[in-house]
Amino acid sequence: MSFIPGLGIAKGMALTLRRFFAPKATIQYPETRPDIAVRFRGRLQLLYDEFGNLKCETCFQCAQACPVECIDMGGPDTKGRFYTHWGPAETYGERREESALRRSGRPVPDQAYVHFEPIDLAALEEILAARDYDPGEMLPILEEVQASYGYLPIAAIKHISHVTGASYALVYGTATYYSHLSFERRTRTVAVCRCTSCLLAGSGRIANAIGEGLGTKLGGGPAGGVALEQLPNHVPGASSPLVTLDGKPQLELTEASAAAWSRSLARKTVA
Amino acid sequence: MDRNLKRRLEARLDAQIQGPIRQRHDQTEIRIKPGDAPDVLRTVHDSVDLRFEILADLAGVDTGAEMQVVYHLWSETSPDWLRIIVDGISRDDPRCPSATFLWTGAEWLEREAYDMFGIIFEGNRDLRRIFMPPDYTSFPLRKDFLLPDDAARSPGEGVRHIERPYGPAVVADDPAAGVRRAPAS
Amino acid sequence: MTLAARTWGRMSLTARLTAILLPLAVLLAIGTVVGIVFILPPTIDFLGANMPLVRFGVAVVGILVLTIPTAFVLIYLELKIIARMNLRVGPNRIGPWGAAMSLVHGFKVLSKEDFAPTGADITVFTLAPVVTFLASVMTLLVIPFAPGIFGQDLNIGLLYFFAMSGLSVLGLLMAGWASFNKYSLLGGLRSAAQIVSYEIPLTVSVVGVILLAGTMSMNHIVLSQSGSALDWFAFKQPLAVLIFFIAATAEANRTPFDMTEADSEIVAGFATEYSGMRFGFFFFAEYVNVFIVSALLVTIFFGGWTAPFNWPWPYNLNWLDASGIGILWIPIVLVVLFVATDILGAAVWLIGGREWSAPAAFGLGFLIAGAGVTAAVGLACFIAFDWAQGIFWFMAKTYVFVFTFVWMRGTLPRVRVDQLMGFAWKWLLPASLLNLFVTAAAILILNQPVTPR
Amino acid sequence: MPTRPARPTTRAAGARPARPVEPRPSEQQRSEDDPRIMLDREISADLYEPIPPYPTRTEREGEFYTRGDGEMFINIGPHHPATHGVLRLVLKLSGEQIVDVDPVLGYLHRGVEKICENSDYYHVIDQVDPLEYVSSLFQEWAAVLSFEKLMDVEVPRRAEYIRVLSGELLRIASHTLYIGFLALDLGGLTPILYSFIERDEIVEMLAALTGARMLFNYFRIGGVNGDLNHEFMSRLGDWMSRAAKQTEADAALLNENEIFVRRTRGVGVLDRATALRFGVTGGNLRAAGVPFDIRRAHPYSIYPELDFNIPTRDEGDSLARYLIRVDEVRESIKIIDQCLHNMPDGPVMAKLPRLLRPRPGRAWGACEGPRGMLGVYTISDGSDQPFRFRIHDPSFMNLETVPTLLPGNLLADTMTIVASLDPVLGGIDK
Repeated sequence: MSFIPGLGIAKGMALTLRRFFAPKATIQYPETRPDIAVRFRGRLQLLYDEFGNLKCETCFQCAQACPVECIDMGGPDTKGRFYTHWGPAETYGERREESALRRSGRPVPDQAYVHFEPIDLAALEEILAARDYDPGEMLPILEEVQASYGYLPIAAIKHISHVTGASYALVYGTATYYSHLSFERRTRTVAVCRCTSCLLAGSGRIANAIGEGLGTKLGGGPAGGVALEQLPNHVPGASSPLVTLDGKPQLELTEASAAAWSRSLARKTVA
Repeated sequence: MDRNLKRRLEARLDAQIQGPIRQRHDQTEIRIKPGDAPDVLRTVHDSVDLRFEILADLAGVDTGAEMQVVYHLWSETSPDWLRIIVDGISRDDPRCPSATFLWTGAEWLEREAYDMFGIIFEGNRDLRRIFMPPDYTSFPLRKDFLLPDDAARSPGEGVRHIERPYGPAVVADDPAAGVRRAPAS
Repeated sequence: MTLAARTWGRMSLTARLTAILLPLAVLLAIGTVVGIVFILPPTIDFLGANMPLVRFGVAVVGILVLTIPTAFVLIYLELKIIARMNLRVGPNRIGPWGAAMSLVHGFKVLSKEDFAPTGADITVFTLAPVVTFLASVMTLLVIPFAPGIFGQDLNIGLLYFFAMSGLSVLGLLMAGWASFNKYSLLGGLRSAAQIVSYEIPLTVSVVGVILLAGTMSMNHIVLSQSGSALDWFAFKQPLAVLIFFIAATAEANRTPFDMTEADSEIVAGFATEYSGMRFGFFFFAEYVNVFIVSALLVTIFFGGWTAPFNWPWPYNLNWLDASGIGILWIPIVLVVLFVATDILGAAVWLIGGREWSAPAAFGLGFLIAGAGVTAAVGLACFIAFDWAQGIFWFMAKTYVFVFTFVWMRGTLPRVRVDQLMGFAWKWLLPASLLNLFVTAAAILILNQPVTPR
Repeated sequence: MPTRPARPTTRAAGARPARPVEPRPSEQQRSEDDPRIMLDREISADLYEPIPPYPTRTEREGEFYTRGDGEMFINIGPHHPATHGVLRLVLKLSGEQIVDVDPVLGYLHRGVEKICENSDYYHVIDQVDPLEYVSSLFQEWAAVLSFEKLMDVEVPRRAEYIRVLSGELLRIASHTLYIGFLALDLGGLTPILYSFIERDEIVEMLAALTGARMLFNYFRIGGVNGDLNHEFMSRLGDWMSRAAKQTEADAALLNENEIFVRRTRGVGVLDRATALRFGVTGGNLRAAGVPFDIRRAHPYSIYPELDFNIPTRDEGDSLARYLIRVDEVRESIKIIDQCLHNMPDGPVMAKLPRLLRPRPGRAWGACEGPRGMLGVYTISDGSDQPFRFRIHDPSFMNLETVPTLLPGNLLADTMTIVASLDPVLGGIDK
C-alpha cells in the first residue's frame, strides 16, 4: 500500500483505462474458430483411411482401455464373422452401469442385441465353477469350453465375461489370439476309399459298418458332428482297405473293429 | 530410508511398537495397538529428537478382517515419512482414541474416517457424518460394501448399531492433555 | 331474444362489424361535437389562466418519458465499458454494436414471471420498487438541462433534491423488510445505514456552494458560474467536489460502495426476492440515480449547461427566428426530406441495379436523407438556440461523470460495511465541515458580496 | 403449527433431545413445502431456522444449534455466488457479526476412493483427475508417485523434467485463478477476467502437450503420456517472453489498491501454532511463517536440482496468503525457465508390463500442489487393483480452519477468508 492515499486506486484506474483501449481477447466464436491443438483428444471419433474405409478393426483395444468403459465397439469383427453389439452413444448410461455392476462382481443381464444362437450353459457353468470364476485362468477355461462344446460359442464368451468380470474385449481378444481356439463348429469327416483294391479288400462292408455305427450311410448328410463320405482318391502308400478321419488314414481299422470305432467316434464328437 | 530414525524410535517407544519397524523407500512404518495411540502420538510429536509436528494424513483402512487407522507424519528431523499404523481394531465395533488433542485438524479427518468406515474416535467431540447425508446408515469404503446399488439404498445390516447419538463426554483424568473417553453406552 | 340471436347468426362478418361500429361512430361524432362546443373552451381558458400547472404536467410527463432512454443508455454503456475494461467485447450481437441489448433486457424483465415469496408482506413488497423509482425520478424535476428547460425552478431546489433522494432509502428498506428473506433484510438495513450516514457529508459539502452562490435554486447556481470554466465552483471548492463525488457514489449505491446489493456477500441484497418488472423498477431507479447524481455534480460544481469557455454563439440568426418565417421551416424541411429521399432512393436503385428492390433502395435513401436533414437542423439549432447548446454541454459533462462511475465500478473492489461507515463519519463529515468553515471564513474576510438574486 | 424439536443446549446434551412430535393428521396429507401450510401457521422466527430434522448427534452440533439473544442463522450456499463450488456454510450471526460457523460438505461427493479401489492401476490416474479440477496434474502426480514407490519404477529424467514443467505451468494457472477469484469475492469485476486470460493461454498450451484443457490424464506410472511437441514449445516460448511482465501488470490492479489491502490485511489471521495444529499446508501455512513446502521439505522428482526459494511471510492474514501466491508465481516462472534450459534427452516412459500386479505393500506419495500437500496412500494386495486408495486433499485441511477463523468477523469477511484459503470443492468432497 502506497503512502500517498489513493495512489494505488489511481494506478488501478489507469490500468483499466489503458486496457479499455487495448486489443480485446475475445474470440468471436462462430466467425473465427480457435485453432485446436493437434494432440487434442476432446472428441472421440473413428478415423477413415485415404480410400474412405473405416480404419477401426473392432480390435476392442479402446473399449478395453477406456477407464469409465463408455466406449462400446460394434460391427462385424475383423474376419467378418460375428456381428458384435454396436452401441450408439445413447447406450453410455446402460453400459456404464453394466460395467459398474460387473466391477461389483455380480452377473449382469446383457441388454445388448445378440446375433448368436443361445447354448445351454450347464456345462459352461460347471467348468467355471471348477475354475472358481477366476479371470486369471481365462485360457484354461476357454480350452475346456472348446473341448466340451467342440468350439467357442459367442454366448459362452459373453457369459464368461459377465460372470468372471473380465471385460468381453479381454475374453474375445484371448479367444481370437490362440489359433487352437476356434469359433466355428468343427465337423469331422470319415472318408472311405472305394478304389478297386479297397473294394476287393472289403471297404464296402467297412463303410456299411461305419455307417450304421454313425447312424448315417455313405453319401448321407453328417450325423452328429461326423460326415461319412467317399474318399476321392487313394492315399499313395496306404494299405487297403483305407479309411481316413479328417484326411488322416486310419490304418489299424479292420472290418471287425469298424463298428465299435465309429460308435466311439460318434460319442466323442458332440454336436 | 533413515536408519537413524529407526534407532530413535526403538529407543523412545520400544514398548508400544508391535513387530518390527519396516522401512521402504522414504517411509518408516510402525504398528501399535489402539490403546497406545495417544501416548505414541504425543511422544512422537513432543520428544526433542523426533518432532513430528505435521500431520500429513489420517486414513482409515478396512483390511477385511479388521480395521486400521493410519497416520502419516512429517518432521524436520528426518527425511522419512513416519507411518503409524494403529492395528487390530475390531470390525464389529471399531473404536480408536482420537488424535484431536494433538492436531485439531484431525477432527475432520476422523469425521471422514468415521463416515467411510464407521470407526468411532473416542474423544472427538464432533464425530458426525461429513460427506454422506446424516440419515445414511452404512459405511461406503468398507469391503463388504459393493458397488453400485448399495450406494443407492444403503443397507444398514451389521453396521447400523454404530450409529447412535452423542452421549455425555467424561473429561479425562489428565485435563491438560484434554483426552476424553467416550460414553460407556 | 331468440330473434336477435337468430338475426345475429344470419348476419355476415361485415354486417356484424357495421352493426357494432356504426353506433360507436355516431356516438363518437356526437361526443366530439359536444366536447368541442361545450368542454374545450373553458378548459383552454382554465389552463391559459394558470400556465404553471400546464408546465408542471408537461414536465412530469417529459421526465417520466426521459428516464426510460436514460436508463437504457446507461445500462448499455455499463455493459460495454466494463466489458472493454475487462478486455472483452461486450454485447455485440443485437443491434449495431449490441446497442439494442438493454432494450432486450427490458423485454426480458417484462416477460418474466412476477411473484412474491411465501410469507412476504405483499403490499409493502409491491410498493417498494414504486417508492424507489418515484423518489429518484422526482429529483429530476429541479435539474436544469438548459436555459428554460427544467421541470420547476424552485428557490429551494437543492433542499428539495436532498429530500427526495433521501426518500429512496425508504423504498430499499421496505423491500428488504417485506421480502421475508434474511439476505434482503441485511441489504435493506445496510442501505438504510449507508445512505442516511452519507446524506450528511453530501449535504454539508454543498453548503459552501450555497454560500458562494447565495441561493439554493439550481438555475441561479448555474447562472452564477456562467462564463468560462474558471468560474466553476469546482475550482473554488475542490475539497467539496471530492467529498460530494464520494458521498454521491455511496448515495447511488455504486461500487465501491454497493453494499446494498453486494452480490458476493448477500446474494442480491434487497432485490434478492424480486423478479420481473419489480426488479426492473429497482434497476431503472439505480441507473437513473447514476445519471441524476452526475447531473447534480455538473450542475453544482461544473457550471451546468454553461459552455466551458467563452462561447461566441448563439448568433442571432433572425431568419431562423419564429417571428420571421421560422414557422415555415417545418414544411420546408419536410419537403426537402421528401425530395432528398426520392433522389437518393432513385440513385441507389439505379446504381445498385437488380439486387436492390425498390422499397429497400428508397428506405436507404430515406435513412441517408433523414440523417442529413437531422444533422443540418441540429447544427442550425446548435448555432442558433442557446437551449440546444445548453443541452449539448450539459449532456456532455454529465456523461463524462457517468463514465467515471462506470469506470470505478470496473476497477475497484467493494469496501466493507464498517469501513464504509467509518469513512463517512471519521473522514468525510469532518472534511466537509472544515470545507464549510473555510468557505465561510473566506467569504467574510474577502467580504465577497453575498447577493441574493 | 406443529411443535418443532426442542432445541438442545450444551448442558442438556447428555439427555438425548426429544424427537419431533408427529404433525397433526390434518397436516399429514400435505407436504412440508406446501405454501398453504406456511400461511396457516403464524410466521415465527424459527420457521426457516436450519434446525436439523434429527436430534443433534454431537456436543458441537448441540452448541451450534443453540441460539443466544439476537442471533440468527443464515445459510450460505451450496449455491451462492461466492462459495467456490458447492460449499455450504451455516452461519450464526448476531447483526452482521459472525458468532459461529458450521461448514456442510459432501454436495460433490463421488466416492472416488471406492471407484479407484475397483479399477486397475492405469485407470486410477484418470479417475483421480477430476478431483482438483483446477490443477488436476498434481492429483495425478501424487497418485503416480505413490504407485512408483509401490512397484519400484525408475522414472526417466526427461519425464521428470516434463512433469515439473507442466506442473509449474499449471501452478501458475491455478494461482492466477486464485487471485482473480479473491478479487471477485471482494467485489472487483475485472481481475477475474485477466486471470482467465492468463489461465486460458496456459491451459491451451497444456492442451497442445497433453491433449486436454482441464482433465489432463497426462502422467503415467513411470513417465508421461507424450513427449514435448513443437506446438507446445512454441506456445510456451511466446508466453514465457511476456509472462513475468503480464502477471506483474495484472497484480498491480490489486497489490497497492487501498480498498483491497484494507479488506484483507489482518483479516482471518492464522498464526503459526494454529496452522500446525490444523495440519494446514501449502501457501496458507507458508503465510503463517512455516517454510513447509514438499518440494523442499521432502524432495521428490528433480526439485533438489532446481534453484528456487520458498516465499514465506510471518503475518498469517488474508493479504499474506494473497502475496504468497503472487510470489510463488514468480518462483514458478523461474523453475520453468530452468527446466527449459537443462531439459535432458531420452525416453519419457519406463518399460512396464501391460498388466500391473505390484507385490503386496504400502506406499505413501505426496507432492506439493498449488493448495498444499496432495498425498496418496496406496495399499496393494498383489492384485491389479489397489486394495486401499486414500486421497489426502489440502483444501480439506485448509477449509477446516474456517470455523476457527470466521467467528468475530463480519459477514463480508466470510468471502475474504474462504476465498483466501482457496478451497476447491472437487478435492474436498472426494
